[in-house]
Amino acid sequence: MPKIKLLLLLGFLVSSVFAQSPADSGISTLVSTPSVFASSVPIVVATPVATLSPAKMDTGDTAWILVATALVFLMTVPGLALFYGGLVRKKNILSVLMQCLTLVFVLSLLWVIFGYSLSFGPTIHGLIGSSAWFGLTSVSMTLPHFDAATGLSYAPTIPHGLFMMFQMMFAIITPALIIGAFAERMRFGAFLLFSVLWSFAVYYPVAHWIWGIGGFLGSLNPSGTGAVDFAGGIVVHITAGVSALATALFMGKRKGYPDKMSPPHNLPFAVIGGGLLWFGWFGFNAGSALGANGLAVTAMVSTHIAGATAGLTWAGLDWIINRRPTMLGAITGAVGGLATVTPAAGFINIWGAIAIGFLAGLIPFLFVMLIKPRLKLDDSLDAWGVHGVGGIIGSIAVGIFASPLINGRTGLIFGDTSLFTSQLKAVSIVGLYSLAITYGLLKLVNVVSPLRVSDHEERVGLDLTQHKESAYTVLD
Amino acid sequence: MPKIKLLLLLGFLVSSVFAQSPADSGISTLVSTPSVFASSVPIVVATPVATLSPAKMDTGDTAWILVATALVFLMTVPGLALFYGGLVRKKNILSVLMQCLTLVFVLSLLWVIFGYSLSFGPTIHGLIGSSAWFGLTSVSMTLPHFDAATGLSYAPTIPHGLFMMFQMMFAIITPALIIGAFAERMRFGAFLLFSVLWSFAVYYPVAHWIWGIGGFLGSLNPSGTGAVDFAGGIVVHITAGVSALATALFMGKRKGYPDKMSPPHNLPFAVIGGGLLWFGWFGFNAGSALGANGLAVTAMVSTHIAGATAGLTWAGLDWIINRRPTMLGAITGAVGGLATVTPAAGFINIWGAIAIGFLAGLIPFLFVMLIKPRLKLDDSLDAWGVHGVGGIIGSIAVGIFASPLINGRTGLIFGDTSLFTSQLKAVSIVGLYSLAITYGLLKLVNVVSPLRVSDHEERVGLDLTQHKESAYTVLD
Amino acid sequence: MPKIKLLLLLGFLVSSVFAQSPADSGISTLVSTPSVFASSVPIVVATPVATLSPAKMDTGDTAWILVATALVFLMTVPGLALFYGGLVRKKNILSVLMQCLTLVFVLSLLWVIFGYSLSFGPTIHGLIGSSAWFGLTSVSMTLPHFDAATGLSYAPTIPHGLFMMFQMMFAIITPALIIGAFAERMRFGAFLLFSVLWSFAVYYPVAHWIWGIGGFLGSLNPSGTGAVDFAGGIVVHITAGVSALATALFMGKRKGYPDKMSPPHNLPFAVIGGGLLWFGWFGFNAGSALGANGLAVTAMVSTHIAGATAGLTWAGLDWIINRRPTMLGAITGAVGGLATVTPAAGFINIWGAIAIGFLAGLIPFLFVMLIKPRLKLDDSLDAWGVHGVGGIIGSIAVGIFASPLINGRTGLIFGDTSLFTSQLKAVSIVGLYSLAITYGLLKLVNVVSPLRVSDHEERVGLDLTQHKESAYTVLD
Amino acid sequence: MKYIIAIIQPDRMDDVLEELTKEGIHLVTVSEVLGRGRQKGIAEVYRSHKESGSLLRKVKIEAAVNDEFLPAALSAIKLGARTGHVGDGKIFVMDLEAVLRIRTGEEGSIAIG
Amino acid sequence: MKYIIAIIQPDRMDDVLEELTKEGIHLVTVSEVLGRGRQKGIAEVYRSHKESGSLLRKVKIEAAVNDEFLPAALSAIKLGARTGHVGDGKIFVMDLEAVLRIRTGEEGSIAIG
Amino acid sequence: MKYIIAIIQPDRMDDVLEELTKEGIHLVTVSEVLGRGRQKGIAEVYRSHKESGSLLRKVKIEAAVNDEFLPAALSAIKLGARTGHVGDGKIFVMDLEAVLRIRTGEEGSIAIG
Ligand SMILES: Nc1ncnc2c1ncn2[C@@H]1O[C@H](COP(=O)(O)OP(=O)(O)O)[C@@H](O)[C@H]1O
Ligand SMILES: Nc1ncnc2c1ncn2[C@@H]1O[C@H](COP(=O)(O)OP(=O)(O)O)[C@@H](O)[C@H]1O
Ligand SMILES: Nc1ncnc2c1ncn2[C@@H]1O[C@H](COP(=O)(O)OP(=O)(O)O)[C@@H](O)[C@H]1O
Repeated sequence: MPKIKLLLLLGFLVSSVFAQSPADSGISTLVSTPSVFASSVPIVVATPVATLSPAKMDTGDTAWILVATALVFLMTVPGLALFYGGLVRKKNILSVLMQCLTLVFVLSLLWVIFGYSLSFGPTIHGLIGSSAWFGLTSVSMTLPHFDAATGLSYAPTIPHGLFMMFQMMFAIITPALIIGAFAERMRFGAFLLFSVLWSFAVYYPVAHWIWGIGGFLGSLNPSGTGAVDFAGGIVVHITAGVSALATALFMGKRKGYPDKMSPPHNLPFAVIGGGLLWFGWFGFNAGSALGANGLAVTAMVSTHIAGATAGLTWAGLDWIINRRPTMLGAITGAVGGLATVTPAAGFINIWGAIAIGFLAGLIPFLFVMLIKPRLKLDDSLDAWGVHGVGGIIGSIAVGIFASPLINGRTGLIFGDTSLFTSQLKAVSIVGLYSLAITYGLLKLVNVVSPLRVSDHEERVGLDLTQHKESAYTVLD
Repeated sequence: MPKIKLLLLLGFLVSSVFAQSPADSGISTLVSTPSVFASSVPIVVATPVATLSPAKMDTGDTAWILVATALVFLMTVPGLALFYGGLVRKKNILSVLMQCLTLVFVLSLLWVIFGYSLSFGPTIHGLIGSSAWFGLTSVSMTLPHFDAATGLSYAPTIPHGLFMMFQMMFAIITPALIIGAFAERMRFGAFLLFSVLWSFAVYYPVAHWIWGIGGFLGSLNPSGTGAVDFAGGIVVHITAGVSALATALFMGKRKGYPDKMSPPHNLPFAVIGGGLLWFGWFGFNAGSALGANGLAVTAMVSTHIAGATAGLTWAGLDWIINRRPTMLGAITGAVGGLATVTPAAGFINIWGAIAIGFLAGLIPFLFVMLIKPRLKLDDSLDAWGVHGVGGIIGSIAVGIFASPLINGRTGLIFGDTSLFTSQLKAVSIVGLYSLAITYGLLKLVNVVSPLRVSDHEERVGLDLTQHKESAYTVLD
Repeated sequence: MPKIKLLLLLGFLVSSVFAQSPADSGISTLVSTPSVFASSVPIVVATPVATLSPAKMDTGDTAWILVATALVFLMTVPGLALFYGGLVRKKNILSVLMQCLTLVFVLSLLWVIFGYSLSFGPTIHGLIGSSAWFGLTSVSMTLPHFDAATGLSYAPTIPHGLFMMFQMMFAIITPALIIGAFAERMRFGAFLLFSVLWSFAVYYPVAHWIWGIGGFLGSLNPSGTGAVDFAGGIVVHITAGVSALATALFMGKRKGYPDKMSPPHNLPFAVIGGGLLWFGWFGFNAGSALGANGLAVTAMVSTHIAGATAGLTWAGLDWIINRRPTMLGAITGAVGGLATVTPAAGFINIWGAIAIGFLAGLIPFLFVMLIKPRLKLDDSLDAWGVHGVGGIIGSIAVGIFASPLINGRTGLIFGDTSLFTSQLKAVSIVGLYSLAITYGLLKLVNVVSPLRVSDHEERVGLDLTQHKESAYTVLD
Repeated sequence: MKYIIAIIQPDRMDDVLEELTKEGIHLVTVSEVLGRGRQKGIAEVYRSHKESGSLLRKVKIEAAVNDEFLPAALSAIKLGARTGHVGDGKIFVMDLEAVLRIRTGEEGSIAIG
Repeated sequence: MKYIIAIIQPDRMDDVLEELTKEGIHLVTVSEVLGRGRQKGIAEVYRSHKESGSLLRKVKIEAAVNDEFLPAALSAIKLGARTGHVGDGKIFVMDLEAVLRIRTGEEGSIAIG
Repeated sequence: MKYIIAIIQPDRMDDVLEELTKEGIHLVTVSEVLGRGRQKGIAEVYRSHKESGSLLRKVKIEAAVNDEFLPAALSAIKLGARTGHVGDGKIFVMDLEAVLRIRTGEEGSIAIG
């Protein structure tokens, strides 16, 4: 995702020599010729300029990323919390809300203390960031990031602290997505321990591999030809989705699944949550352009169109196969489309977005409709079925539909196989890694603190047994 | 709405000659002298500059419109969806949510493929856009729009694709407003067909007439003296409101109306929806300045003050006439005020906003209170009573209260009648056109696919019969 | 809060002489060396530049404050409205929503007509603003504010009207916070009268003392060494919180308190409200930097980290003391942390934020847990316990933890006592003033219009008796 | 005196109440219940998973009547609730020993209406 | 044994429960119902459309008691529920043939309390 | 015929329904009630204020059965609902004078199932 606009440095030098070019439009200038400058392929500048002039800060870009950060926050609480919370039974909604909110608490603190450094700090052999930025040491709240060694910057026109903050929101929502797989049956303490370990063992490394400067799978390393992941198809949706699969398998089914499950207790909540997710996704994807530029616009359009197409596809299939288009189907399809287009949003044109949206409606629908019932897999809220399957489709699809005119990377249909290969490789490695590590972590946690609530607690509900509260009163 | 800041081109040339003026503040400079430069009256530049320099892109303006676009999205889902959904009976809430969400799906796709071109593309005799921009051909995601023939630009400082996207959200919410008129009784399939046809037959042409370059009713044609519509009083609220009237008449009353109707099933949902609508309206109206400038600030202040005044007016009338100020009245009044000020938001000062807000509280109140019961018109959620009546009041009121100091157009009270006349003309033409076409479309659709659900389906509720779902569970 | 970046003026002159420095980055430049330039200590320029060039308007800063204004609006409706509304009984939720919404109506109008001038207008002996800006006279919608007498500006890079609008949202939410203290038992008419009088007697003066140019307690006066209040710890949370205490004492307990109170009727609503509050708080605090700059980033990071820490602290204490972490505790702690860090957000580093967050979780928890039950004080929704106590902690803590590297003011732990003393003084004066005046106003209002509903009305509920509506239907 | 409990389809409630009124039986108590009967509901569909919904939403109407009103009450309920489809519901009749109007303290037949 | 069903105003519930407790009747079952009676509710107003609300919110209290407790139960309910206004509600008493405490399997009078 | 009212723990509902089915008693009516009994609920905690919650969520199951089914019904309910802890609930049995199937107009024993 981090787009590199390094020529900006040269541009700035030139502009100050000729003493006339308004620097603020420099960014736009570069973006306006996207195939060369705004690429996500790092352009390694041979002679990096030693000092990064603060003159390069752009208030417009900063304004947009401040907002985008807030939007991605909103996706977790109350967005995802409500989306998931509306789908469980009355007796478990608070447990879902509490899990989401607690992740905000804990993972925010972990991020500033350890996580950001491990994910984006100076690389250790392309595998993990060093501890150099622990506690935000060297992370300026006012100057942009600049890596003197490579001449690269994660985001050359906004304060480094803002990039850190924007990324924090991704590190929060990713484990929150997994909640959908074990909802209604995990002990709160075990959940917390699992999520913390998972962040260290899965999220921070994978984020580094793909997005960190020097990460061995991404494009910000000397090869410059690795996998791309615009806003988190691999880092967010595959890690979370595959881990959801592992968790659902490990945890086993809820009592009564699949025949005696109650329907969603409050579908309007799920729709509010879905709507807020969509709203926040503009920040997630268009914000991943890290500036208010043409790439952000491209990502916004792709995101919206893919979400709409996928929602329409699911609703249409429902209509044909189940005789009626359902509300839950429509919102599930839409969320799936938004998830699926995430890795591709900044690399495709609208036809690519429509194609990806269609696949994102079709394949998860078929999975949830045909395959899941056979597996008797209780992925309670389809975290794997939607985010995992969607993340895989999208991360591969960017290798098919990437248009060289958008962001300098070329997909299969435009005649290049190298990106496609990189994507396949990254998807497989991250997928298998997430599966294995998550399974191991679950085994480990289960020993320390049993994962599953007792049969009695499951019957009574997690709200009362884990939190001593009820969501709603009966009379008053 | 689209303000033209064409002198910017000259300004830029001048500034580069003198090699000193920071270009980014160019916009602000112009806006700071609003009566001349930031007018919505197009200033046709005699010798248009052949190439539009990308240097004119402004990241601050782009940042604001990225956000404004997301805000207007939020207005439909979950804003309007909840506002309407909370007011219907429990058995129909999902049908309302589903209608809103499906419009997002379908109209987004229609817009990028056909609608944007028909609405804003090169004009055909001032009546409709050509097919030149079908599938977003020639719509750059990175460069601003620039019409070489007229020297005009829809939005000279943001990418063309972003202007397209911002306008898409208007094309979605407009038909969604009509849902209020036929809620609780229209078949889903017929609804969908009607909404699609309506977009082609009403929304795209009317948007072109008023806002398209060359549109025969607006100000972006050689006459330069046509009607103004800052953010959609005519294009959005009158088209939707008048069509709502036609639909309510055509559909007939709900079973049990008016004596045996149940009250709103979840007023807090309506308040959440209303609050999100207000929040989104800042994007709708202040975003229609198409930049982060003084005009946006003017529009934001006018919008907020008119909403507050109208809400207070309705609540006060309720208090006097019904002995108590009601929550539903307050939020209805506020939404009415926001709708009413929409066409005027960028042309009036705060006294104008207060005056319009007062009218927007008073007249719909009287209509809903006195006239509607006599008509025995079942405009279920007052789409006509609030948006139609409000849209007409506001679109005429801009011809009365427009202050020449704000945006270069002069209303009656400042001594000019020409704007007032233009507004009356546009309101009448669009109103009658919407009424006639909508009525015709309803007749047509009714033949192909009956509009109204069966008596049994209406009793059982649309959620179960149209979507096979219930919004809430009873026990679990 | 209003940061002064006055050297910008000089910077601009210099830059135009040398004809090379891009002015837009001027802000960033200044902010990037925070201890000197971006300080909230006013730097009184000896020879103020007579005319403020509109060239200083910055679209990025304007974009951010447009959004921040909308975000702070959202905090009241539906944010706070839902947060409070979910915690009361079913029969009173509409009364809470209505109180919040009505404050938006009434206080918005009061603000543009009187309040802004009284709060921020030309000072009268440091005590109150004059009537010079009544009806927004002299408040430009396009040019930044500039005070020729002192050479100061409230916000040099955004239109004056936008600063006014941003501040309006603070003037709305402050009295809305007090609702938590008297929920479920105040007559609507008396509530309205009280809130209006309170705005004139408490909010407008205190805002002037602390934030107004020349205000006797703040830093924008010739002494330049007064108290700081980044985003409203004193002006918002202490005034509201202390007044909440006075109100709860004056109103007496609800019938049945504390033994027979029903639990919160809809905790998910409280969580949605809390989530929206958090989201909006990014606008509240980071927006108080009045630009899209490094200070905004600092404030955003501090705000988020303090909220997370406080939430975690409360949840952890709950876990230890009540055996289970509760949802209501977690969200209460988080809101308390956000409130507490408000005055400090732009002066501290992340360790300061963690420290303040911890205190903000601990002390209100102990208060609500240990002290409140003994007082038998019925502060219904803990407006005093959370906002009052939090506001006091935070406003004093900024005098302890302010890091001179962030914003030029130095706290106790960095070795300076003067700021600490200023804070203590301001906290005491404003606290006592709010307590006394509020108590007096309550006595006064009670004579004119009894504050408390009748016993029968309290039993039946405020929704039916004050507004003739029910929030939910039972069947349909 | 008799205590009548009728379980009917929610969408017939208005008709039943109307028919009862026609027979002079105005006072009733209504509540929401779930019924498991012979009826299969409209199969609800959640993410392609069909719920045949063994517990369906029903309305329970309770009315205490004097003996002479019983036949009229039964036929009114039948008239209002009957569609001829499975799920129309049942009427249960029990003996009512005593009635007391709280407001006046009246007891017996006179207190019932 | 008797089975008592009382329909009362929601805002009197706490008082009724308290009065019952005083009489040693602690075990009850409570639910939310809608009542159509003589009472006209507070006319609710929705967008100026007044709903005279023929179905009003009520609380239903059910208590099974041994015969000797019946008078005490009735007067406790009356005491707690009575305001003297229309809408105060009714008490219905039916004969209860058998009671069974699930936990212990006890039956009859001993199982009731 | 008998009218059975059982008040049980919500989390036992599925089991009770299953046991009843096994005994051939398929038709029942279910609703949500609040119970005040001997049981103290899981003390809910709201901002550190413990609510010992005197009114606990319960499920009410009503089933009309022919006399010969009564013992089976009672033991099925007992089997499904019993955990041995306070709060398991009660079963009340009343005499049922008449039943009427609305759809067909059938009355008496034949209409009950
Ligand atoms: N014996 C019974 N005991 C309790 N409730 C019953 C009984 N029989 C029917 N009901 C209630 O009546 C409803 C309608 O019954 P059902 O068998 O579906 O329809 P029909 O009476 O037309 O055959 C059921 O859902 C249930 O709530
Ligand atoms: N005969 C009856 N059958 C069933 N419910 C009744 C009957 N009479 C009264 N009720 C219930 O009691 C409630 C109070 O009755 P109402 O006539 O309003 O008051 P009052 O008893 O003071 O005249 C009604 O709303 C209804 O729910
Ligand atoms: N005499 C009674 N009248 C009405 N309801 C009762 C009676 N006794 C018990 N109940 C209901 O049964 C529920 C369970 O009773 P409780 O005393 O808690 O358990 P147990 O039967 O195991 O002692 C109560 O909450 C209440 O709803």
